[in-house]
Amino acid sequence: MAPSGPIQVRGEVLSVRRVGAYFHVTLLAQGVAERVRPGHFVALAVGGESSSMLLRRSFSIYRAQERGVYGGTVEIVLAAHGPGTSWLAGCRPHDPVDVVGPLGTPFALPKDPASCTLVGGGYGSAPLFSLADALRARGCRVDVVLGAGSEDRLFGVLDAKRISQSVTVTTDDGSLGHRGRVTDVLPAVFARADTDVVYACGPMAMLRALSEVAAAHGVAAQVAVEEAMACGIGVCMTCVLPVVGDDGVTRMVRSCTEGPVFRGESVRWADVGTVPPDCLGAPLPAGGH
Amino acid sequence: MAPSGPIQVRGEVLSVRRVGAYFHVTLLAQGVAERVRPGHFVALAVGGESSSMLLRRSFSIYRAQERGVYGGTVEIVLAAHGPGTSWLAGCRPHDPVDVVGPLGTPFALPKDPASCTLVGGGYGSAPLFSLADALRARGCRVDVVLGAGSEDRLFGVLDAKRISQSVTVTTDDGSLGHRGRVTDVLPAVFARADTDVVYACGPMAMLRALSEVAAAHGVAAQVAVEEAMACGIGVCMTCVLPVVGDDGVTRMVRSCTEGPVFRGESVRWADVGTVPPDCLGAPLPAGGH
Amino acid sequence: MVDLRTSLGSAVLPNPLATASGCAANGRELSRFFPLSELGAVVTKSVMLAPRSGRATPRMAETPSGMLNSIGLQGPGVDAFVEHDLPWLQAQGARTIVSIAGGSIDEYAVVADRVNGAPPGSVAAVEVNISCPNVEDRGLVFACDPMAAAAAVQAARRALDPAIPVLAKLSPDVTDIVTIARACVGAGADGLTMINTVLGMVIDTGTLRPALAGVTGGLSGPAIRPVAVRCIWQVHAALPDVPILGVGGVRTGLDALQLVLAGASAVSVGTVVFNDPSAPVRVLRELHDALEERGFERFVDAVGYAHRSFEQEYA
Amino acid sequence: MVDLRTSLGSAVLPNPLATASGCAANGRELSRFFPLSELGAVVTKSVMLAPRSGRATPRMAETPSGMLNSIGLQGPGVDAFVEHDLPWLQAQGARTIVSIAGGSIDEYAVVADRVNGAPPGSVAAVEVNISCPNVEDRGLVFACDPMAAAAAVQAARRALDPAIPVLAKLSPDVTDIVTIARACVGAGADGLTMINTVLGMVIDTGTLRPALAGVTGGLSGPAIRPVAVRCIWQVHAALPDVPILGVGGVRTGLDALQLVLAGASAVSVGTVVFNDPSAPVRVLRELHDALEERGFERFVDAVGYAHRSFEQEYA
Ligand SMILES: Cc1cc2nc3c(=O)[nH]c(=O)nc-3n(C[C@H](O)[C@H](O)[C@H](O)COP(=O)(O)OP(=O)(O)OC[C@H]3O[C@@H](n4cnc5c(N)ncnc54)[C@H](O)[C@@H]3O)c2cc1C
Ligand SMILES: Cc1cc2nc3c(=O)[nH]c(=O)nc-3n(C[C@H](O)[C@H](O)[C@H](O)COP(=O)(O)OP(=O)(O)OC[C@H]3O[C@@H](n4cnc5c(N)ncnc54)[C@H](O)[C@@H]3O)c2cc1C
Ligand SMILES: Cc1cc2nc3c(=O)[nH]c(=O)nc-3n(C[C@H](O)[C@H](O)[C@H](O)COP(=O)(O)O)c2cc1C
Ligand SMILES: Cc1cc2nc3c(=O)[nH]c(=O)nc-3n(C[C@H](O)[C@H](O)[C@H](O)COP(=O)(O)O)c2cc1C
Ligand code: FES
Ligand code: FES
Repeated sequence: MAPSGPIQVRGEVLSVRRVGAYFHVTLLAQGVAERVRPGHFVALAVGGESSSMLLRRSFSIYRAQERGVYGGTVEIVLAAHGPGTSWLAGCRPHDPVDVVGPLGTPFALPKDPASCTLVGGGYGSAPLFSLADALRARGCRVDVVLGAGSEDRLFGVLDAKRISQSVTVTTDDGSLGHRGRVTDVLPAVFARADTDVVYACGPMAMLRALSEVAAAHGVAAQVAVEEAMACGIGVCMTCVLPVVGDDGVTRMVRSCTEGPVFRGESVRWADVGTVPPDCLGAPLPAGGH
Repeated sequence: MAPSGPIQVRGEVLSVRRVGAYFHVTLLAQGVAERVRPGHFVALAVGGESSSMLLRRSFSIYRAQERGVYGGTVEIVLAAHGPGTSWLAGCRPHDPVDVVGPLGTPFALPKDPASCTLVGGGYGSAPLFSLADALRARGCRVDVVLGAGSEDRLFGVLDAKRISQSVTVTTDDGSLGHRGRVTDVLPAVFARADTDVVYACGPMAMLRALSEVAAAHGVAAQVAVEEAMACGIGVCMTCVLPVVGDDGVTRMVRSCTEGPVFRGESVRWADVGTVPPDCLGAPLPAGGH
Repeated sequence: MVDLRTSLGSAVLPNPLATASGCAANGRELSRFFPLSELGAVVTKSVMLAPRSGRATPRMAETPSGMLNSIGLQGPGVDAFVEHDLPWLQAQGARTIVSIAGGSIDEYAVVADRVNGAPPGSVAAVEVNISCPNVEDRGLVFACDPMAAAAAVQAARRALDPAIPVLAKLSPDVTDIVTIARACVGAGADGLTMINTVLGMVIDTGTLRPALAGVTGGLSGPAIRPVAVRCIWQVHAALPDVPILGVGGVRTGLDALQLVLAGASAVSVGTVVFNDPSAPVRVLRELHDALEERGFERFVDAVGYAHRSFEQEYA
Repeated sequence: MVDLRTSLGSAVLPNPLATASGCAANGRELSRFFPLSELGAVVTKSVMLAPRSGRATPRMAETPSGMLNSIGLQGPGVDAFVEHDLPWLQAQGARTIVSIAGGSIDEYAVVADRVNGAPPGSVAAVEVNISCPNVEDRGLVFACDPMAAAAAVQAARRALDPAIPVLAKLSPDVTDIVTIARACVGAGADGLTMINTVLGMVIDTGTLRPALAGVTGGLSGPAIRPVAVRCIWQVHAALPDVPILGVGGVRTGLDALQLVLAGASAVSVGTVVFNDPSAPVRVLRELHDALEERGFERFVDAVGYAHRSFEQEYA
């Protein structure tokens, strides 16, 4: 059996390549790759030794290779958005980067061959390629839908063509593919592919809308959420969202450990950012004791 | 007249070269070089944009060139000692470094040709080479004494030979030159060179001992001190030491602005690190009001 | 080899390194990075009587060399904790310092009583987190008033077997921490943990609103280390015989050494675990080496050492 | 172009950016980096009655995203200040906020009186630094007690022309800053400056002794920014009509904006000047642009704005 659970290693940047609006970063991280399953993420320390940024940044794993020329590597796709991601984007080959991973609960794979639709929003497509490989290895049909604000924020359109039955692209501004949202095209894809399961990664608003469409079409949904995380390893309780358990009880659940992948219908999307009053241990209404 | 006073510029590292135990760093810093006089220093921001190190690090200016191939450059010699200096030593060509300088009060030059002995302890020799040039341009005789713990901590022995009548070297461990301290050899040099003024830069203990030897031999002393500095520009009052003014009154004086160069006999060496009770504005003895 | 043994009241620990409450959950997640038995102690997340959902998100914001958090003491409740977590920790060979919290004096008493019912040997000490709002007194924080602080500590102390040391965890957000420390010791605390987070706030310049759903939050991390050192220094100077578990901004062995020299008999690593999950064992190693380089043969000789050299010089 | 004008009581300023007391000396050194007239105000180093040598060195220690200082109010005394510094500042076109300090209520009164004797128009406002030990009351810091704080503010207020606004500068090292703020306003303060440094300490792990000669010192810089935002937020919520000069850890325009959104009518840049001597003008530029991007036409509309959106949502 492959080793499992996260490890912490002093990794090294092998390359940083611009891809559209993103950066494709390859890291040497001995021992991590053999533990990775699709949907896992890594948490990277940022800013170097004298950094004022204490918290790690989390990234979906795009690709993990047990041994390339250099040993085990992990690849991520990042949007340079704030100071931590900008620092990573500015790294040069051989710069050290501390890596913790793989983290989180990966995508659940169907036991039997099934028709799977994979939906990525922006850099959210990153984890879908290794997922597609795993699904195809199980004899699943794979269709891909990629959406983004504009063409430069799509990642992996060509790659996706290689690994899937069909690729559908949407952009908010119409710069590539259908002008609009992924949820506009999903019903047609579901119908065409006779989808059993939809797998998705992307912004929360997309996951919410997608979960609703999936439920309406009787399609199971596996969604990888993105909540602000202080630790990434399950010890701080910052990354919670309200999730309904198999027992019907809503709990504030850690997205770094129980997630980032959840069943779409288990997340109480409308209540994300709140503690629903019927949540286990919710504060009593004012006036109560 | 040359422009004077400090400026702040976004500089750039041109090169970092190991020299014995030190690093010789050349910085592109437009507009600084033309303002530099021997004994000035620069204050460099360290750690990059997300640095947790807020305070600048100060370095004597080893060499300043108004235009090299790249424009105005400033060179320093640094010992990688803590996190800030280690960060600088690890810089690579083209890395940006914010430079403030030139700062401080430079060495006072004799009006008439005089016999000058220049004494450097460790990297404290750095500012002496441009000083020697300025003195020789005024027809002064220059003798050099360099001391350090060990040979690798001497800086510029060969350079010194080119610019001086004589070079005397001391090391604590005897790995080069006389085994011992610079003050062991100073009386002989003073006698041989008939020294009028001694110029010195190095550790406080050396400057103190040297000031005593100079006073005993009737030699004027100009010493560049090194006190911990938070701002380097004269606004914070952290870098003070007790100095006797021309009026005979002791004041806590800023070494970044009134210094780093002081007359050796004006510094109350034994009282550095204290506020002497006869200092202007010293706290009243307990029980007073 | 430095002898690293230390003690917090009657709790004897093989070494002075511990986790910090709320920064290590109840140990399971960190045990994937190092064996919990290697630490002097594991301090668990503050537990209350009933299960709690905690606050709404966002619960955190990064700040320069620190972070702000407002978790709201999410947890399973003391019964589930005693049933599931304590035995598991004991099986790992960890020494567990159980952090308890309450919204009323009564809740402190009841939670302590439930902890007291845990299997013998599974509780090395109890830490009383008094940085909680008192629902019976207009939400005033226990730790901010000597009487309220003492009452909470006393309630816990009385409910617990005298063999289990009680540590009162103090808040730095007070005008005079020594007064609070004295009140807690007077109420039966065998030791003190210092410091809890510093009350802070971040405003999100995108939404133009407070960054945390809870509006204010607790500032932690290296940014507050000088505050922790100062509090430990002040209290150790006033109460030199009261053992202190130091916490606040420890990132390296030298940081831990600062807290120890100020007067801490043991040191917790909190927020820095988020940066470096193996920090507690790394800091322990670094602290060991730093003590050895400085010629200390026993860890306990370094506790409060900065006071000694200070008194010698100035007395 | 955003209209940047603001006011602190009757002091009208062309823009909200100021230096912080003790982080800009009396202006001369910074004027080599930018014209002082470009700032809303220059806040001078706290001045006392007589010349003062300040404390022994070391006076500073670097800390994560901050520093500790213990200068001991070194300065020339108020007479030399009024004679040499104020006219020079006026000649530069600077608006000067004079920070005064005292070791007794009487000293506050006398220093304020001497400042009151300065040439008309040379003093835009007086900031009363009450983070000083009261030699007449066992060295207790004025800012830590509402009565003492009020007495110091009142002494200064009475000595000064009513046309000169008085700002009381508060310490965050108190259990309840709103109580102190109310006391100062009750004593005649026209506005409040928040915050002074946070009491901290660093131990030198080389010498095994306190790093500062003064043992404890004041923590400043970005590390404490969340504490400043919190204090401003709390006081502005309680006293929405009292203008606040915000200070604490401002490094960028967005940092300044946080303080403004929390309730500050003007913002001082302190420690960050040591990192970047031109920070005050840079932060002003960045703040202007940040306001513009967010659609504010007037700076004053952003003051306390985070309370507004907060009340709307939750009320
Ligand atoms: C499970 C997971 C997978 C992710 N995968 C990717 C990916 O493949 N590619 C990619 O570009 N980004 C990904 N992100 C988002 C990425 O972690 C954030 O963009 C990044 O942390 C922002 O850091 P910053 O310094 O640029 O921004 P800042 O705003 O300065 O960050 C400040 C703090 O907030 C946290 N934070 C801010 N935004 C986010 C966010 N969107 N999600 C989580 N934490 C946040 C940061 O971790 C940090 O602690 C993922 C996030 C999670 C939780
Ligand atoms: C006028 C002047 C000229 C100097 N010239 C040189 C030079 O030419 N080459 C060289 O290698 N070094 C020189 N130094 C010393 C150099 O500034 C310090 O070694 C450096 O600041 C230490 O930074 P750090 O991050 O390595 O150490 P840390 O110990 O981490 O520094 C922490 C803080 O203390 C201050 N500090 C620590 N040691 C010193 C010190 N010795 N002097 C001043 N501040 C200190 C730092 O500036 C910083 O604020 C000079 C110092 C001064 C004041
Ligand atoms: C996310 C988080 C949660 C915390 N939860 C608790 C808690 O439940 N009980 C408690 O006493 N302290 C809690 N603390 C405070 C820490 O135990 C510690 O006192 C504080 O963070 C300072 O230490 P540090 O700087 O090493 O983190 C928490 C801190 C953080 C960052
Ligand atoms: C070196 C130094 C000296 C200071 N001197 C004074 C002073 O004389 N009077 C005063 O009211 N505040 C003084 N302060 C406090 C600052 O004015 C400011 O309130 C505090 O540093 C927080 O702001 P900052 O984080 O921007 O520095 C001083 C701060 C520093 C760092
Ligand atoms: S990020 Fe810390 S528990 Fe999930
Ligand atoms: S270093 Fe700030 S005044 Fe000298």
